Amino acid sequence: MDKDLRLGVFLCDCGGTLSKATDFSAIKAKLQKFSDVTYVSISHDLCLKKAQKAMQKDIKDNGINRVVVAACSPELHEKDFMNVIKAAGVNSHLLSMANIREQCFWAHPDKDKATKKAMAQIGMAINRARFLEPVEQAQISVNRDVLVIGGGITGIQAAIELSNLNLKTTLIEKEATLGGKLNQFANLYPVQVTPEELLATKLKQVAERQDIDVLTSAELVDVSGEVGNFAARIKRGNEESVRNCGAIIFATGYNTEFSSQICGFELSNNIITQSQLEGKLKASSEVKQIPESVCLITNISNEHSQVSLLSALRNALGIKEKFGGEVCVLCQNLKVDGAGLEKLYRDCRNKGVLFIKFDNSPRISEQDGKVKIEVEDVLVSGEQLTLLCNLLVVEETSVPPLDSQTLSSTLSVGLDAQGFYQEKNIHLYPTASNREGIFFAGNCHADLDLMQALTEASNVALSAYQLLAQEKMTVEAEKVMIDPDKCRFCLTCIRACPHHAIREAGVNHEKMVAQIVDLACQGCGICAAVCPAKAIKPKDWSDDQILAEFELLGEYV
Amino acid sequence: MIVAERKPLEDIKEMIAGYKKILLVGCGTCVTICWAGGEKEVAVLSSQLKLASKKDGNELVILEDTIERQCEKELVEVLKDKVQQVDAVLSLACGVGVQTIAEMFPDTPAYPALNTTFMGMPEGEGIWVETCRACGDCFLDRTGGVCPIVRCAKGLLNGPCGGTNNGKCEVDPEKDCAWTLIYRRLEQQGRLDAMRKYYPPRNFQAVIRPGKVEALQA
Amino acid sequence: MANESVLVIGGGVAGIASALKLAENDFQVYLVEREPIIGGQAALFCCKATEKCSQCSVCLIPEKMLEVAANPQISLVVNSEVVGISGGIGDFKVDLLQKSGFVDPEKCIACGICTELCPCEPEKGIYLPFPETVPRTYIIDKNQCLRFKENECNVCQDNCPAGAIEFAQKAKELEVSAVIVATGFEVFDAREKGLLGYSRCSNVLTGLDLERMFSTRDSATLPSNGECPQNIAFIQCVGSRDEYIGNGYCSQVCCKYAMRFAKLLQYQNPGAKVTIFYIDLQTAGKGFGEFYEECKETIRFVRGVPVEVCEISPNELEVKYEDLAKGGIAKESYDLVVLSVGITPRKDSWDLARVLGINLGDYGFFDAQDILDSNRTNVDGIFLAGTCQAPKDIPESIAHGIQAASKVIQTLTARAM
Amino acid sequence: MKAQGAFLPDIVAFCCAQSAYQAADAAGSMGITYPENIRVIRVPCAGRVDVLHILRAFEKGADGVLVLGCHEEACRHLSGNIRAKNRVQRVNTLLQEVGIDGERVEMFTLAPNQGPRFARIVNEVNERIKELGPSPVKSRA
Repeated sequence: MDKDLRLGVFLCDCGGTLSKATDFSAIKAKLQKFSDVTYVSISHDLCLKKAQKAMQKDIKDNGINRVVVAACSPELHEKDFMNVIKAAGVNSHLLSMANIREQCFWAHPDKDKATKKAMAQIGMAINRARFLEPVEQAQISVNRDVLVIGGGITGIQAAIELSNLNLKTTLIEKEATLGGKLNQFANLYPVQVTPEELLATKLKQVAERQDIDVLTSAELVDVSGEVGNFAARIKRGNEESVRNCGAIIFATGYNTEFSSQICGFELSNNIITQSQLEGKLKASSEVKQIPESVCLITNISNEHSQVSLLSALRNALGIKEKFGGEVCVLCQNLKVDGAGLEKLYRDCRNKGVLFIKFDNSPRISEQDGKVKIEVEDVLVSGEQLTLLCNLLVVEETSVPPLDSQTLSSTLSVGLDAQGFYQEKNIHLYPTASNREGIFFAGNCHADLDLMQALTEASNVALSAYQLLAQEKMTVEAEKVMIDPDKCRFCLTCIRACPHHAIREAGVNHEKMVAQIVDLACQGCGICAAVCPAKAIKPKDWSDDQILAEFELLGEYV
Repeated sequence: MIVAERKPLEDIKEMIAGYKKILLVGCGTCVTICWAGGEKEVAVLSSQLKLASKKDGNELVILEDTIERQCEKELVEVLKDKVQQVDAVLSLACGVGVQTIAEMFPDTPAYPALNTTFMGMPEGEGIWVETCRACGDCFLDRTGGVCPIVRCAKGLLNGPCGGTNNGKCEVDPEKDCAWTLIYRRLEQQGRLDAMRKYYPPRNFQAVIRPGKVEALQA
Repeated sequence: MANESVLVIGGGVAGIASALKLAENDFQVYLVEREPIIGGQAALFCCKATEKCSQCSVCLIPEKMLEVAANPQISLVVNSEVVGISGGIGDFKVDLLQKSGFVDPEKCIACGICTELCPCEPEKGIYLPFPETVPRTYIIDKNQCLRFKENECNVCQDNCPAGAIEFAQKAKELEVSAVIVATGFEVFDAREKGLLGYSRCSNVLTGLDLERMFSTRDSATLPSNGECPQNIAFIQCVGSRDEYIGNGYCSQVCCKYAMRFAKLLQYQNPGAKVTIFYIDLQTAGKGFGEFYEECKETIRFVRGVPVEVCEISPNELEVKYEDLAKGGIAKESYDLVVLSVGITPRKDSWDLARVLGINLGDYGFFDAQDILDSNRTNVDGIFLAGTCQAPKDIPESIAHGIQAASKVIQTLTARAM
Repeated sequence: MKAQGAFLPDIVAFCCAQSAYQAADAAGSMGITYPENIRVIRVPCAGRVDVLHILRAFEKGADGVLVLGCHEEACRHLSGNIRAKNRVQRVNTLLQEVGIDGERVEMFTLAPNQGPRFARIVNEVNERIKELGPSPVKSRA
């Protein structure tokens, strides 16, 4: 605790309304009895500029070094008041607030009870204020280059958008050419542009940009460093090189796989996968015998994949257009909750594609060079249908790219149950990894259609830009502190930190201790609560502050 | 690392019954790391004892300290002043720590607040498993770095029993069969021959207790 | 480039996402909202968590609203509409009309004295519409306020300690470099599907009614008798995937919210039976497949959408549907029927389209030039964000809003070079 | 000064600033009332709440302690709410050892927009603690 505490308490009666429930001058009189409370004022509108100006003057005139504001919820104006006291020359973290509006006078209509509670709340805030500590800001230089891993459409788009934002990008692709799945797809319905056209346009843009550096046949080996200053080791053939970058975007896409085990039948000349079909559609002139009837089946191995249903719709329409003949799609549920998908489905219907829905997986067998499909059509009272077709196209499941396992362990980014990259939290941070500065875009972490993947490319580009827009990042230095003398280097905090914001560091090359990475730290305080040596102190939420708050427990109730 | 566990509060209360003022001493090494006796656990126990004494209506004064290592006399010496003020010392360290304190301050009773359980390594957050029994005759060269004395439920030295089940132990199906691990490791290293050699049962009684190590030079 | 300003029209979730991203990247943002407060439709929705978060993302909105309020780069222009625009990218001049009768958020301290003194009874003419409003300001309800009933009343204006209440209509002009349109959607009016009984049978509710019920009371009750519903039917695709009424698209939100509600109802009342009538279940999306699998354990899913709902007694509804399994028409009775209403374009989109000179596309949503660049309109410098372009759920609206901000920043950066 | 007769428990509620604290604000803004004898302590994440904080609250005379965090899988800091739940579980055991009813400490999850739920939780807990009576370690001054 600071010896020369000079507390200033600023009460706000919210336009005089709170004064109706209690006598603010009585509260003021009580507060003035505390020896370290230097100054108490009553305001009616502390949230407005004028009152804040007066507050600044009071702080300066009275040499106040800890500020207590008893007003509305800190969720509303805490940041405001932090700026106000900062402008008055007090570190912005030396502020403690008592929520006497939302959590007191507004919630408790009984005036006496509310007054007692308000007094207790102000007491708590004063107690806490005595233990406040300043947090200084620091500037950290960052490398403004971005590394994009994966040269599929998502990676390409991210690189182009980064370049639009004036960030230099290295785009690495493990194959010899860019394009990824675009090289395999026969069409991009519901998008009318062909994959070849789209790729050509994008590649032209990439080629024109000076600030996009493309490395094909290259793989990421390892990454060291932290957000703002990563060093990535990249292998090309037998050569290894290091690229420094401030952010990394994973857009490694997905692979597809047919699992005869799950589906219960094998592939043959007449039973092919969606990707095999795409090959045939792409080189339709080489197809010698045009199948008269084709069935496409989906939802047998994965009921919830949008990509697999979308391929069935795309290719059904593709077959109709290229070969004609009878085309039938079998599925459980039509997944049409995406841009243009309902329309694509209707186009299929209009072109004569038949749809059959099932609840129980159809039985598939081969008979006289044809494929026999026995299915209960749920739309016609579960009637047993037997279909014979020349060609059956079966769905494939999306599987993670081969290197995700190794990359995830070398970079310590998480994987989900299927082995795709795991976002930090799907709805809170949909494209962030569990490491600050590393992002995921596209199908390497979720089942997305082309439009969604492009949206993500755009979003991650902006995230990277926001991080690296300035050459120096401003951070709150040591807002969480680890006492190197107390740290036992037990690794508990390093393992527990949800943001990978604690690293190993040597103090004077002698003792290894844990150290907070200010750039990645989100100030949650989990580390402080798990530390068995009580070596960690979040300056805004220290044990002393928290314990001080219930020091007065019971006294005012 | 030495792994320990807190004793039940009931046992601890019984030990210190009747004392008016006690000192809780944590140890900054192994037991801090295994969450049993660091500064935090000292505070937790202290809080529990205070609550208990308030509840029972007796006045117990508690001093707290956590030192670098309790197994060194020189490092324990810093407690001198505090020990003189109290009726008893409650040590949150391994058995070695308790004994060092007892020896350094023979006038004041020292009590263990922990049960020293084993030597082991962390398996996950907050989970430690026994990996070494300090038998005094290390066998790991022959078993690919997996100790069958500890990690095999039956301590077998010459291959698995008949109860190995898909790599799991018949005694506890949650645990890996040590001999399956040994086989896999040796196979990986191309040293399966090591398994051909027979080792007679070991006579643990022959190990001289208490053990003593005298290193020839510093 | 810094200090360039951007106009965001619409303070719903997409507009907020755009505004925040632009402001965080040093742009000056004018966030124009026609209502007195921002947040849009989703701000009135409820949390659908059971023990576990069901990831409906509604809780992201209050938080983002507070961020908007705290961000000095964002100027909120509420109670206002865009009535004219001239110029082009880089220097648009936008005419705004601030509607009469409003509380100036810059001055209001949200003390509540106006509500207290307002002579209107029982419903006050000025109040805080719901907690956590941004801006934190009271609104004047024109249906109640005496001033709007040709009476002379100045009680609130005279007594406001901050002098925040104004009754004059004001015109305002802004100069901005780019515009993002994020005007959102309208919930489908279930009365258009008259046979389903909405507004006719008291225990037929829409998904939106359920949202309101849970957000104000944390539980659902039957309107007819205030009791806890025991047997509930959800009817999917009400106003979606329906060419007959002109909505030939999937609203993309209803399957998910219906299942979340179903789980929530059963969490609060484990005995409740829930049936979901559907055409196709939209279960794509990370983690949602697993959620559906959990739902299947306790919720009955029936393929086929009912055609008629009748009230056979005050607390009993009869649902008629085509029984696909057995053939023929089946009748079942329920005590609560929830219509999973979807997203429709705003009826006044046409007006804004005319003012801004942007195109309307299929079904009346604003038209993106290119399906692969769904933010760009036919007017250079005017971008789209969120459900005004096509149906989207909350996470997608946020992502689309951020994408629009990204496109604006990219476009303006390129111009600055 | 204590009111004569009726027992008003002292309840400390650690509220996550991302959810519960905002829910408490929402309850107030909606004019939903709840027992005033609750002391809300704002924490950055339920995961900040230490076993020791809860124990100390009982030492200082709390009759009950609430830890209020985000719903499972909605924690900004991923595991904060789960950790808090485990810690509450541990304190429960530690209190039982001392002979204090473990039910005096409880964890609930809620979202920032659940004002009514906040009030309901506080009401329920208040009633339960009232039934349990004053904490046995409370100094009876």
